[in-house]
Amino acid sequence: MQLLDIRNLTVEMKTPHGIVRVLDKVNLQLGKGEIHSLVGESGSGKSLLAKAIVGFANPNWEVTADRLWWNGQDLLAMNTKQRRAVTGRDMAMIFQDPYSYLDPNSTIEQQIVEAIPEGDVRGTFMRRRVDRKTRVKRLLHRVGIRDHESVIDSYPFELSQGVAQKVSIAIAIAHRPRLLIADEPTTAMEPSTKLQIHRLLARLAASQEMSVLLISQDLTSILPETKQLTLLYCGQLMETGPAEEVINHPAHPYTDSMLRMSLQTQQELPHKARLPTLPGAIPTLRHMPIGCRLGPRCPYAQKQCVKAPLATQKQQRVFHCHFPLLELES
Amino acid sequence: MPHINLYYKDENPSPLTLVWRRFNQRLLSMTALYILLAMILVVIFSPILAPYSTSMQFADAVSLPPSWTEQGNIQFLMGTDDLGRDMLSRLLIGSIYSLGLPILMVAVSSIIGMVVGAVLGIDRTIKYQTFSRVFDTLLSIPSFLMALIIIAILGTGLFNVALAITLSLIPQFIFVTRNAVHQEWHKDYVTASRLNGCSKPYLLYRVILPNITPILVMQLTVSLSVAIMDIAALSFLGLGIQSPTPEWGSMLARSLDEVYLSPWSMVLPGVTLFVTIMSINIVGDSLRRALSERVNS
Amino acid sequence: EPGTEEVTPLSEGIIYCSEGNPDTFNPQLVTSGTTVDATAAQLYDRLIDYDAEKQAFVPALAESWEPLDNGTRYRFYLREGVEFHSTDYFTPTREFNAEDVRFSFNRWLDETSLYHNVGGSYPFFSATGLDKLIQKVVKVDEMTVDIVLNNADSSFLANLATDFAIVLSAEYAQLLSVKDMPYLIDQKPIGTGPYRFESFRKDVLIRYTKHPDYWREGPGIKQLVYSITPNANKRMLKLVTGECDIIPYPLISELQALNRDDIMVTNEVSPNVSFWAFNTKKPPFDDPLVRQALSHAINRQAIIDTIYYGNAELARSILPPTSWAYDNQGIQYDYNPEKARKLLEEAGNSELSINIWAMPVQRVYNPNARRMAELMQSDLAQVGVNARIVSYEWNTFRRRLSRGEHDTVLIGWYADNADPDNFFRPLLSCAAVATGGNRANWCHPGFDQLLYEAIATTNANERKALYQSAQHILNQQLPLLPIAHSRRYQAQKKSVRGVQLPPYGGINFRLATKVTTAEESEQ
Amino acid sequence: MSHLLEVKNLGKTYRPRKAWPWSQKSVAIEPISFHIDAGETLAVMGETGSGKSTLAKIIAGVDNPSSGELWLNGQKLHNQHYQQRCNNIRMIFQDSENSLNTHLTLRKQLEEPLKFNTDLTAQERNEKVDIALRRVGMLTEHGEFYPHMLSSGQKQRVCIARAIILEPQIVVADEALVGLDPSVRAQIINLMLDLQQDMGISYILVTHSPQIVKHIADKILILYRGKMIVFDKTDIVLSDDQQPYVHQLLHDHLNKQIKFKSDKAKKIAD
Amino acid sequence: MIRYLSSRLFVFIIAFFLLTVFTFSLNFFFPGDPVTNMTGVRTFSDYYPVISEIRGADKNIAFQYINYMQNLLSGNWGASLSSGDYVFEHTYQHLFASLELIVGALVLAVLIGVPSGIFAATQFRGPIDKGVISLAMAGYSIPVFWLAQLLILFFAVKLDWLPITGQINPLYGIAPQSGSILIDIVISDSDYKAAALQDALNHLILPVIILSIMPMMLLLRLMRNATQDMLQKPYVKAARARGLNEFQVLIKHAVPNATQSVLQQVPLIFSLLLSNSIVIESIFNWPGIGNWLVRAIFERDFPVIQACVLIIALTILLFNLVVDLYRGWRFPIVRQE
Ligand SMILES: Nc1ncnc2c1ncn2[C@@H]1O[C@H](COP(=O)(O)OP(=O)(O)OP(=O)(O)O)[C@@H](O)[C@H]1O
Ligand SMILES: Nc1ncnc2c1ncn2[C@@H]1O[C@H](COP(=O)(O)OP(=O)(O)OP(=O)(O)O)[C@@H](O)[C@H]1O
Ligand SMILES: [Mg+2]
Ligand SMILES: [Mg+2]
Repeated sequence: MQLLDIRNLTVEMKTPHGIVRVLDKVNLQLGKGEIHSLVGESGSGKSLLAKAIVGFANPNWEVTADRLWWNGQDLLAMNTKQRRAVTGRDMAMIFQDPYSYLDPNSTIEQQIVEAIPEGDVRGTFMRRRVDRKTRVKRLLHRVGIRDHESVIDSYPFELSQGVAQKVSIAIAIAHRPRLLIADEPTTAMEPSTKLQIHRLLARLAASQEMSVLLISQDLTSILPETKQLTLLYCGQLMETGPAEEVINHPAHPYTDSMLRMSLQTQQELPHKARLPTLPGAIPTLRHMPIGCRLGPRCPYAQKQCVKAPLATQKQQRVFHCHFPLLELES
Repeated sequence: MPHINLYYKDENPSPLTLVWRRFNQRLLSMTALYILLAMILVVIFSPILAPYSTSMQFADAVSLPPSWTEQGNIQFLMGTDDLGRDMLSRLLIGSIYSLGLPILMVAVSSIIGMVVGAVLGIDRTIKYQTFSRVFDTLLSIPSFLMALIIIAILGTGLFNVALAITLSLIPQFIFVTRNAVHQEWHKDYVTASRLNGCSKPYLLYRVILPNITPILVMQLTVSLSVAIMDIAALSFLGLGIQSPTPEWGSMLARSLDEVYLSPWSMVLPGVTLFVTIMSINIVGDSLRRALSERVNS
Repeated sequence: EPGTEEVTPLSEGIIYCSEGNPDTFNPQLVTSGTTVDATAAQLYDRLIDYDAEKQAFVPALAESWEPLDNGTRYRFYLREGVEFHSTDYFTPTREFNAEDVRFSFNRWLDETSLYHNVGGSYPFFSATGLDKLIQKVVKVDEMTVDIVLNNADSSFLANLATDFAIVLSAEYAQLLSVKDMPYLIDQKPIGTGPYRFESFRKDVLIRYTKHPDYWREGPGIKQLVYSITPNANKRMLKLVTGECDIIPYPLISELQALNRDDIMVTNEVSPNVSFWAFNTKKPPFDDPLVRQALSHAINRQAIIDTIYYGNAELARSILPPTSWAYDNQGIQYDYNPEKARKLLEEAGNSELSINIWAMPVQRVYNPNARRMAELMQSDLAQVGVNARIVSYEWNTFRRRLSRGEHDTVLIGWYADNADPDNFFRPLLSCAAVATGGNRANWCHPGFDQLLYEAIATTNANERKALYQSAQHILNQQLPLLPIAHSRRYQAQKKSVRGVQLPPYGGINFRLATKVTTAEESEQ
Repeated sequence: MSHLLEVKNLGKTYRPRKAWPWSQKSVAIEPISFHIDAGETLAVMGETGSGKSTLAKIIAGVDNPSSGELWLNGQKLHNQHYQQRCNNIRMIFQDSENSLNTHLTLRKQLEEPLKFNTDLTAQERNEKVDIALRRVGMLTEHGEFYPHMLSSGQKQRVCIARAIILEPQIVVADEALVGLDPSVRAQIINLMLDLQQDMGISYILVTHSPQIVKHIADKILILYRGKMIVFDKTDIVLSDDQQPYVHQLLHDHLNKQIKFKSDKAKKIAD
Repeated sequence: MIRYLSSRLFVFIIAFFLLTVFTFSLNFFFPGDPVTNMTGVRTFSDYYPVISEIRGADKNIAFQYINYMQNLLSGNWGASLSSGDYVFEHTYQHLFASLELIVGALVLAVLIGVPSGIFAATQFRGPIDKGVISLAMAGYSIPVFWLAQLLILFFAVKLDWLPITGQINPLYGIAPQSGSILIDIVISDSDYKAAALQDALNHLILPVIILSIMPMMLLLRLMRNATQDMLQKPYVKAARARGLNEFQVLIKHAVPNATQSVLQQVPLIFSLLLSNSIVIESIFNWPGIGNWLVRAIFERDFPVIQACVLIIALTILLFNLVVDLYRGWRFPIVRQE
């Protein structure tokens, strides 16, 4: 059974210009201990999807779904309190800018301690303090911070970005969540720091049996260990499936062009050659095209594209396109 | 060629317009703004609006309550004071001293302060934070105290008070302008304009000024309410504008001797002062709010 | 339960909310009513007192006295067993005797005496000419003193009974000069009066405690506090809230509006006058025409109505109608703007700009000088005179006034004794120009001459005639415009008893007592 | 033959921001020398704080060097002499959001360099602005827009338009490609390459991305704590495997991550 | 922290130096003779030539300034022109009297303003929030002197609950020693300490409340805005997502961070308090520094004016220093700047 099972999740948002459908019938399945990459350009609704999963409520949003199950429980059927209990226990989230997610005026120790569930700590008052401290150190070790002594009493602003991100991961995994959502955790980082964080996430997923939903903008910054890959464009699901297959045999024109655009995959491109790109810009919320939202920019677009394509499933892969690049074996 | 969407063709408001729209959305701030504008109109037209001269004494109508009470007389809408002078006329003319004068003082001090502040802001010789901190610290000495010192030097009287308060307001403007300019100066867009070869006046006036206008306008409202409060407080203490000039603070001070006989002579100037200051504060606060909302969105 | 009320400092003391700080604690040095009120009757005694009821001089420190040598020598037999104050800064070793009298008089009389230059001038004595009148003070024996005059003077005893002619302690002065701190004599006073000095905080309070060994019937309270409250409105509110037991110069109309039954407003006829003095040293006020013109411009009746709320009488002379020398043929400058304008044109001053100095404090004779000035300002505006109102803190005000910085001033005079001379010489004699009492800076030899003739005579009718001619000169010269004679008002809690308001002296707390509410309800 | 730009012994020291007048200066760049020729792209690389931005700023004239000289076409460049510099060296900032004045329309901002560096009439200036806008793939109507109405890609285009409007010889871009969406980034890279081809512009490109460097740079300059440790042709640097630092900076990234098969669906290419 | 501390002390010392330069130059700006203005010795006094010699009136300005500083630091602040008392000896009593009011008002303002601000922030844009904020706006805009009169009329005169002026009923005979009436009562040997204390507290209520209203309202608004800001911060949201309840989030994260930003404004509040206290002390005849200053201005008592200015400014500077140091100690990020 899938740990997280989302079917046709739709998020509509009230804006001054009317109701906008920001997420349009998105599906997502996530298994235990697997790394799932969610890729899409800015504004495609990746963060929104993550928020919908952890239930960051906003009165302006309306979340509907055929199914929003966590571990077999229907999240949408719960009230706020129950939902918080579930997400607080089972899920954790880390973000792009670690600094803004760390309280600037508490020490790292305080913040990690706060995240350690009370139930974990045992013993008398003094013992509990000692116990907490050792737990904090263990957590820091686990996220790869070796000289915990200097970090433990620091304030966030005293840390480098990489360490800060590691600390925020430590906070996130303090209560041993079963799902870690990482929302673009490495975008603003230097390549070397980026690598470290990626390795850390991969290791955690493997050793802790923790599922990771890794959100990124760019196909190039997904983890090599990624099992599943989902592409979003403007709130619509483009393609989803096992990472290796999707990358090597993209079915959707969008996936294809994303791959071509990234220099990573264009090893054979001549020096200073023009990159293949999608024309035009990402539409804004107010001006979403009807039907397939990629339509106006898609090189294969035809009349049919004004209707939203239905999902096509092929083995483990699903894609939404009228004119897929993959020959379908019926 | 990339395809361009001219989505926004229908409207392209400038950022200041956006702030104004946000401001405009709130009933309270608009009410305050209208009150303030009305007050300013009163200041300008008070000599025309005032039914009587402020020193005209009606011996047969001494301490007459406002017209809406039983003993009132419609001839004196807001009653008369203990010397038989028309309250309404005094309040109206008083606005020249209590609102008009502060506006003038703020105008003068803001011009001086902004010019000096702008020059200091782009001056690269004062680089050390220590010094800016020292000035920062010294500026926490209240303007009211500064005004008092200046009055101690110059003596009381209308002109001296105006001068004192004007002088005491200048440092704040210098400080705020300097900081704002200084902050903007290091932003990329200013650097870009600098690289474009823009002259310093152009940089200040066309590039930086629009970006710090809201801050300056806010400082203007703050200073205005401070100036009004200070001038009234000084008059109240007897160190400012002296009666019989119908400044609201001095009217208030002199009304104390007849609180029981003619309570309105204390209530009316107080309420007027209160409403004026409050509307200025609300305008300033709403502006701040509109601004921060714009920044957030 | 009546009669069981707890005894606290509150029930054993009286708070008098005075209107200002005393300049000094020695009334010899001043003419200011505030200082006199705060000191003279409380700290000191005089040789003789004036009893207004009996209209006679009564014994005080002098048990009896007699004129000798045709009234050029007075012999005083002093009272035995009078104790000076014993305080934490001075403990007397002897009782009051002739030495103290001699010292006290020589202080202002004898320019060679050690203390003469301590503390400045003696305006009352120089203005009344007492320093010229007295030749010397002779100690006859321990308990007898002779005062030798240069000539007989009808006002001598009256002046002696004023609040200024107090008796200081010679022993204390001796002690201080040994310590080389003579100035303390006026700051930490020692006297024989019903109260002794305890402490003074400028702008806050003066604290007196009862003199336990007072020679005659003393107060029924332990403490007397002058709480300094310059603001009339606040004084009134404090009376209402019980923070003051008694206040001078109340806002009568306001109090009446409050209508409280624990508060009592008393009023008494009082020999005073408020006037508008022109600085005749400054042009254009050296021109009598201008002075007359300005006088015609003022609607004095309106002033009486709005400033005094009708509780005063329009002044026709600087003498109040109660004075025996009063003559109702006094100054008749009615309100007449037309005439004022004409006179001004005549004087060539149709566009005049003047300042009016208005006292910042309330006095008996003028409850609100600033407001009066405002009224006059609009009157003056009608005749084309532009007037500016000037005011300073009271002490500064008087200091600058003495320097003659003013154009015109609204001030007044409160008589120190029943003699009509007390209105003329301190205010308008040439001698008073020097001492600063002559606010008009007006010196008219003919007028002065008349005044001196008047004191030299003892015949009341002759004197009256002389004063009438003097008044006549005033009418023409008009160095000042008398405005009003006010009644003297005082408001107090009903629980306070025995506070005397002598017509010619400030306030006297000698017999003051406070009854508790319980006692009050019994009565 | 003189190079287009020659940097000679350029060094920069800073007074730390919050400092006493007497405290020690810190060295941001130790004296370095290098040169570029016309039409070349120089990539400047290095870890955080190694002085890349400082170098870019000095070349663009934002800051003055503490020591050393800049020679352009055999002419010495003077500090604070903006005219001389603007016509030849222009800069694109990393943060397109903040490098545009929010209170001016795009047209006014694009006009600025023309106003202060040329004698064109208003009419001519307008035309030039239109041309520049079109050149970066925008419409002339965009001139009346305020920056907040544009997407981040469009803003970056405007910045480029502003940089090229004076037809400079060198454009300095400080991390100008960071934070852009992949599709937008590809578009901008294409645009820059087009402009280089059309106008013969040289780029000095500060970037972290080895892929981009590999793709578009002719020369690479690597800074390490203010010291220049490598300055050479791209292919030489890439083939050199000796320096561990270079390795860490370039090779690791170029070689890691998912190994993709390169025979993807070729429909688009066809 | 050492670095931060020393930099703040350095700033303070420079500010103090500039302040003394300012007060020194006041001597020359004030009308009259500079030496008289410094010492209170009048030009016609016998002592004047001596003092003017000592003060170096004919020497250059630097000498005079150094001399002035020596006198200033040794507590020789001259004598009052109106009473002749030595100014320095009276300064601390006035100062403490003022501080009693100001500290009282500050405490009251913090005790009420901060919690209500936080509360309003949790009710963001709700009716309670709007009500509180409008009230705060109104309270902030009321001219203090008017408010004082209204409250006096209502509470003291109409209801007869509270006395109007002064520190205590003078009949209690408490001798001023420290200047702060409460302390004076405690250290006095009065037989009626309890009653006196109660009376003194009664006297304190009205001025303290009036003085506190403006800063309270300002603090309320600042706190509400800051807390509101903090509640929008990502880390607060993250804390919520971690399962902390609203109260914990508020106490552990929102409030401390809001405090940090509000503390930045506290010197402003303090200077507002001081300038209002000048008015309030005059109205309530409170024998504090502000009242002293106003009277000295009326009396043109320049040595006293100078002392008051110096003391008020110095109090503000010291307060700033303390707040700064506290901020630096409690919130290390401040040290970073
Ligand atoms: N609170 C909000 N109010 C209105 N619109 C919102 C809000 N949050 C997100 N949106 C809009 O919803 C869309 C999806 O936002 P989301 O943050 O999920 O994008 P994203 O894929 O995470 O993009 P990025 O890569 O920039 O983080 C965007 O167009 C955004 O403008
Ligand atoms: N204005 C300045 N004042 C003082 N020091 C500065 C200033 N600007 C930069 N520095 C210092 O100079 C050094 C080089 O900074 P620079 O910004 O050039 O690095 P960078 O390589 O661009 O780093 P990044 O990759 O983070 O942008 C750094 O140590 C920095 O602290
Ligand atoms: Mg996002
Ligand atoms: Mg950089």
